[in-house]
Amino acid sequence: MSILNLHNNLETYLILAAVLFGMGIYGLVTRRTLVGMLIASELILVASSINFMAFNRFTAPDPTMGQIFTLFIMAIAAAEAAIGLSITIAVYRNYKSVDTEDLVDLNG
Amino acid sequence: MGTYFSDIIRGLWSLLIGLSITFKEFFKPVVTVPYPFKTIKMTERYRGHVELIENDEGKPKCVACGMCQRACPSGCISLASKSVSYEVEVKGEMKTKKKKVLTKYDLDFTTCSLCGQCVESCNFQALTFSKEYNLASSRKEDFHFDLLNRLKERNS
Amino acid sequence: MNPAEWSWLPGVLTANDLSGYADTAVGIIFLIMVATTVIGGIIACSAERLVRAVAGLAACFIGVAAIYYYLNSPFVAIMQMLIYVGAVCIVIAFAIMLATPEDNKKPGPPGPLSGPLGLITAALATFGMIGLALNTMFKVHPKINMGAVKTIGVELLTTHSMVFELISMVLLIAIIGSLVIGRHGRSK
Amino acid sequence: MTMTNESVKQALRDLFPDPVPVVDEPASEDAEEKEETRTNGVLERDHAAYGYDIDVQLDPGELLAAVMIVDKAGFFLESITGVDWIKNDQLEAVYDFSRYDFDTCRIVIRTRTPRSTPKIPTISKVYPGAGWHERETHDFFGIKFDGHPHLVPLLLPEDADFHPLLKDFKP
Amino acid sequence: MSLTIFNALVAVVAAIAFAALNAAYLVWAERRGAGRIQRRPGPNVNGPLGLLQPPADGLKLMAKQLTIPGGADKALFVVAPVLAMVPAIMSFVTIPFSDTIVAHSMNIGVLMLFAFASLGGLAILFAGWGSRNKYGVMASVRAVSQSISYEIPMLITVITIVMITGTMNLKDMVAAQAGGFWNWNFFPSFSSPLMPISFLLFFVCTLAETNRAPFDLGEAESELVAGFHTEYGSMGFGLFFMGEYANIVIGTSLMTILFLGGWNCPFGLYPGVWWFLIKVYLLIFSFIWIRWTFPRTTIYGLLNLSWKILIPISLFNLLLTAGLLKVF
Amino acid sequence: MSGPIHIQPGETFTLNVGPQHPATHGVLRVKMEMDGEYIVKAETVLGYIHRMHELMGENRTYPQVLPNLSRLDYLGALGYTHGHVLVIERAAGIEVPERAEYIRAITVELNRIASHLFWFGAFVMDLGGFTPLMYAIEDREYILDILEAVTGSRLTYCYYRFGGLYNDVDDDFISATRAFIPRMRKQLKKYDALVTGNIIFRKRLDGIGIIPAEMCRKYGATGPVSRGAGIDFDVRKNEPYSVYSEFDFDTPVYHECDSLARYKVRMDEMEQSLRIIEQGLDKLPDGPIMPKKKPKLIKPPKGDYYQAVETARGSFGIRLVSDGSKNAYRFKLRSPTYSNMSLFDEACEGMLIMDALAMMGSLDLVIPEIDR
Repeated sequence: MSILNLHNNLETYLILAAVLFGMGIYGLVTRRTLVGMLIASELILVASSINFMAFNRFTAPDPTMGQIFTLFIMAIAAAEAAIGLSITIAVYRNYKSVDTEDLVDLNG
Repeated sequence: MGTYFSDIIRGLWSLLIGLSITFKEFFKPVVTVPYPFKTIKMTERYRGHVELIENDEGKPKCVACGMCQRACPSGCISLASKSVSYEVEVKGEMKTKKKKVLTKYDLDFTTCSLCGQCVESCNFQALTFSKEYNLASSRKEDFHFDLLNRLKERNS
Repeated sequence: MNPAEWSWLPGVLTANDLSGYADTAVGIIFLIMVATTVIGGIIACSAERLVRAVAGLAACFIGVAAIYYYLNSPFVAIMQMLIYVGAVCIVIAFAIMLATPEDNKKPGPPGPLSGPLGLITAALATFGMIGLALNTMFKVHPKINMGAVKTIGVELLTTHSMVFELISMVLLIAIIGSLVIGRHGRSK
Repeated sequence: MTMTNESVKQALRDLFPDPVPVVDEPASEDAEEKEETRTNGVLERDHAAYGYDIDVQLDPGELLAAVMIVDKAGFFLESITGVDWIKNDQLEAVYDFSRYDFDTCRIVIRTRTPRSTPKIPTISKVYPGAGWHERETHDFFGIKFDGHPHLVPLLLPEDADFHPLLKDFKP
Repeated sequence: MSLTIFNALVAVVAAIAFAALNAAYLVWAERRGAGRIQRRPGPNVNGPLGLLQPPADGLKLMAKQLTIPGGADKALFVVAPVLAMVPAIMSFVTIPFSDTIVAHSMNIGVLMLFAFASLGGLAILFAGWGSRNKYGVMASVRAVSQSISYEIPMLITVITIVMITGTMNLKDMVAAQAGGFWNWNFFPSFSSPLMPISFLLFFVCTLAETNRAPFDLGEAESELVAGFHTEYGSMGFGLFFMGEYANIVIGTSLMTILFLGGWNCPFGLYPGVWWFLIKVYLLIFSFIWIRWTFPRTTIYGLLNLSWKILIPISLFNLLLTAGLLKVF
Repeated sequence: MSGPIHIQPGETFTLNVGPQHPATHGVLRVKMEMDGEYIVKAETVLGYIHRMHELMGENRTYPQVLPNLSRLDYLGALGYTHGHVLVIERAAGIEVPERAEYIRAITVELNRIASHLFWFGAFVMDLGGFTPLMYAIEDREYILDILEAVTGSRLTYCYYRFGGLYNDVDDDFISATRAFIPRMRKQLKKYDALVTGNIIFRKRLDGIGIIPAEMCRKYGATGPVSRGAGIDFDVRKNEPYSVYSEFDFDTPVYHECDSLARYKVRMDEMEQSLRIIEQGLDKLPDGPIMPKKKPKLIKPPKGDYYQAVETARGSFGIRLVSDGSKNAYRFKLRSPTYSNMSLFDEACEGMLIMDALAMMGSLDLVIPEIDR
């Protein structure tokens, strides 16, 4: 298979999604700030969207399920970003830090 | 609610008035003078830097009394003179008299504030203002005027 | 412009020749976009400065939008740009500006999962998924979905209307909630 | 002179316990090496000749009391400046006050302090606008205004250690 | 699919040329126009009517050294101007200048324009933050909050138009307004009686989105020096500048397509690209005219305008049009 | 929108406005402690073009100081030179011929209009509108042309002499000034429509930048700043000098204390200045422009003299302490903008930076005059 024809191949997209997912996981475990973790979780969401889109394109072309799912994920991601960031700002106001280590008194 | 809409409409109307004014100005002729290509003549009383005035013989009227030098607030005038003896006929007999002759009249235009105190203080009407205004240079030395030289150049 | 009209181009290029070149170009652009995505992702998850991470995230999202385009759904691609790049990235960047102290203090001791352990976790997840992807036999359908906007709209408002409404509720609640949380502690 | 001005004048007069006749005339021609000294007190001046109406000279200690009287009467602070009386070895601080309304009255309050240790209480608590004027006077004369919150050079460079309006200042 | 992408590539080259030329000569037009409004000639020394001024300025900008301030985030600092310029040029790809002159007619062309426009905000944000200048940061936060809040009424207005014309394809939108000027979306019809107001609203939003006076808070020179491009010189500044003017052309083109019948003649005769360009340049003239007439608004006045006036009116218009479309 | 705000420590940053900043019209620097766009604390730093005019006044003879005064305020120079000649005439007891006084009043008022016009343009430019500046400059050029034909210079005039004037005005001056008055009235109407009525302009100034009357008093603010705060104070009326008692004119006063009030005061003042010029031209007597007997060397008797004049920016005062020699013993310049500017630090607390800079514009700053 030609390298230039990769875009017609399902596995390409799945691998790409897996790589993005891995980056998301890596970011999520290593980041120590709320914003950094949020960025990482956006990566995970994008990875899952790619999977949806790829399967929609290659294995289930007729229904638009995959695309609609992706759209829903986008909406959720936007809502998550808005809420997450307002929480970040509120936390920053109260603790003067967005480092998760400094937020220990949030422990139940 | 009523003020809400009337405010919007009144605001828009004020903006339209402004637009109409600038639109009218758009078609009026320009008022500027394209400076390096066209220059304006200075008025009669324009005060540029000072110049010496010549007498009938083409010599400066200045008698080197130094009043201008003393009157100048910024000390930008420096002049030098030498004594010259000459003979005049007084009541039929020749007498030798001494007279100061101007040998140097330097104007340091970099510090001149164009106040005109020198011209005013001159009791012999030997100084006047030039009408030059587009003096520009990137070197300081260009503004150290030798007024005697300038007078000579004017006469020649 | 119709590709057939392009024959006036210099040389003897015909539409068919062009088509060959075009395929190459398309493949190259795809690779560039994948590279953008991956590099953007790497920056996003590992950059020291958070602003750079957002820049990386934006690059990653632009690449993903292009990939959606290659997956025959320009609508989702555009939405990706509009929502992720135009809204989410900007909001995150805003948050960084508002909630990052000027003098970034040194981070404390790294957590238990950072460093090599985090890398291993991420690698396990990645390779597991890649393995799954390569070892599963997917039934690739020959038909290609053209991703018509109309069908998406119809589906959204018929089959998935309930979810659609729920999502809009979620968005509304998110807006109100973030307003409430964000305004708290501010007297103006 | 209207009522307010009269009352201000009276209040200012009351600052001085035993009213002695104020001598303003030059003592004599032979007092060349020393400027004429004026005793403390309130003096009325001809506005047309001098440009101000009431001329008060007092000790630095009474300054705040006088300024408060002036403040209560609704005067605004026009300027603060200094004069270097080098022959008397004294520095004088001059405060100009004026009124906004149409009954013109300008009050000049002067106070003198020794040249070697120039110290005058600040009036920036009463007139916050005096802050800048006092800083400027400190720049030019080196008068220390006691209690000024921020007595750093205003017009001179921040590291200036000279006072250009002192008569013995050599540039 | 392959050919469409190749087409797009060629179109991008044409778009860059068009955008650069427009940017250069719009600056000239701006300066000449400002000069006339202010009773002075404007640039008139270089070439006839000063027409060689833009190339001279361009040469000057290119010849200058690009300085990166110390402490700046170099990567962001360099990327930002490119990010400002590229989406502006990409947007040209989907704009139909006439029936035939369109690089890539997408059936979701309007959305694509907005997607690219939203990238501009990111560029401003990175420029302000990356140059590590307090004025820059303040300006970029202003500019982005402004562009976010003005995208909302703009999109709502576009949705109104999409409902009326029933398509998101820019070409089809123009086709729906074929015929005389009475068919244009600008003029009220039974189903959309508030269209002139919508146009005004869209006009204001375009002014704000392109950061033009009186909404040029991102580069409010009297308080924020030069705003987000304070630290940029040389071609960094040049790219921002070109991006700004390219955005103006796109904004006015969109206005022409959505409201003023695109390439249609007002009287239904000889439709063609010239009508499109005439309308676009008339709108650009009005931009210039407005810029040199009004003082700048404040940031809260600007946001109030969007949230208290433009969004309610546009929402009302949307609902009204939706209802009337159902009736008629 | 301005008002007390709740600020948490550590959230502020320092912003240096100036010394080279477009809004400060020169080299003024304001160190601002900012919370976002709100100003928490401001500190003005002066002295970037301090030239020690007061020392120059002490070590030069009285006529030699003449050109210095016009360097204080390059926009309204005649008002300052007027104050200077008045204080020395008062000290030395020089009589001034009436014609000279009338010409002084006319030229000072012309200069005041020129200064206000430039302020008007620069102020609108501070708010982001560039075009009114150009219109204002066009009108100002008329005035400068008129004044140049009489005084010989365009900005830094050295026209007044102790006891009179440098030279007499001619018919050209009178006819040009007469022609200027109706033209200026027409232009003022245009500015009113273009700027004053503009909704954006009003929204930016109405209720913004409040400087209450009490603050004016405590800081000694004068001129349009205090008149915009409802204080009816004008030196020309308060302690009439020169021939101002002969003229019939009003002092515009507005009680809103905001930037718009200060703007309106200045715009109305231009109209009043036109009235003064009109009356001055009508009443202009014939006669000499210099007194018949004038001491050759000016040596005011010992004493402490004060003279205040109303310049375009407020009350300008000169304190002259004379020791009887040909130099002044102490030459204090009380510049109006210095006092007006000193209240800025307090007034701008809690304001948005945009509004604060608009307020700064409405104070009509000329930095050389503050720094002296």
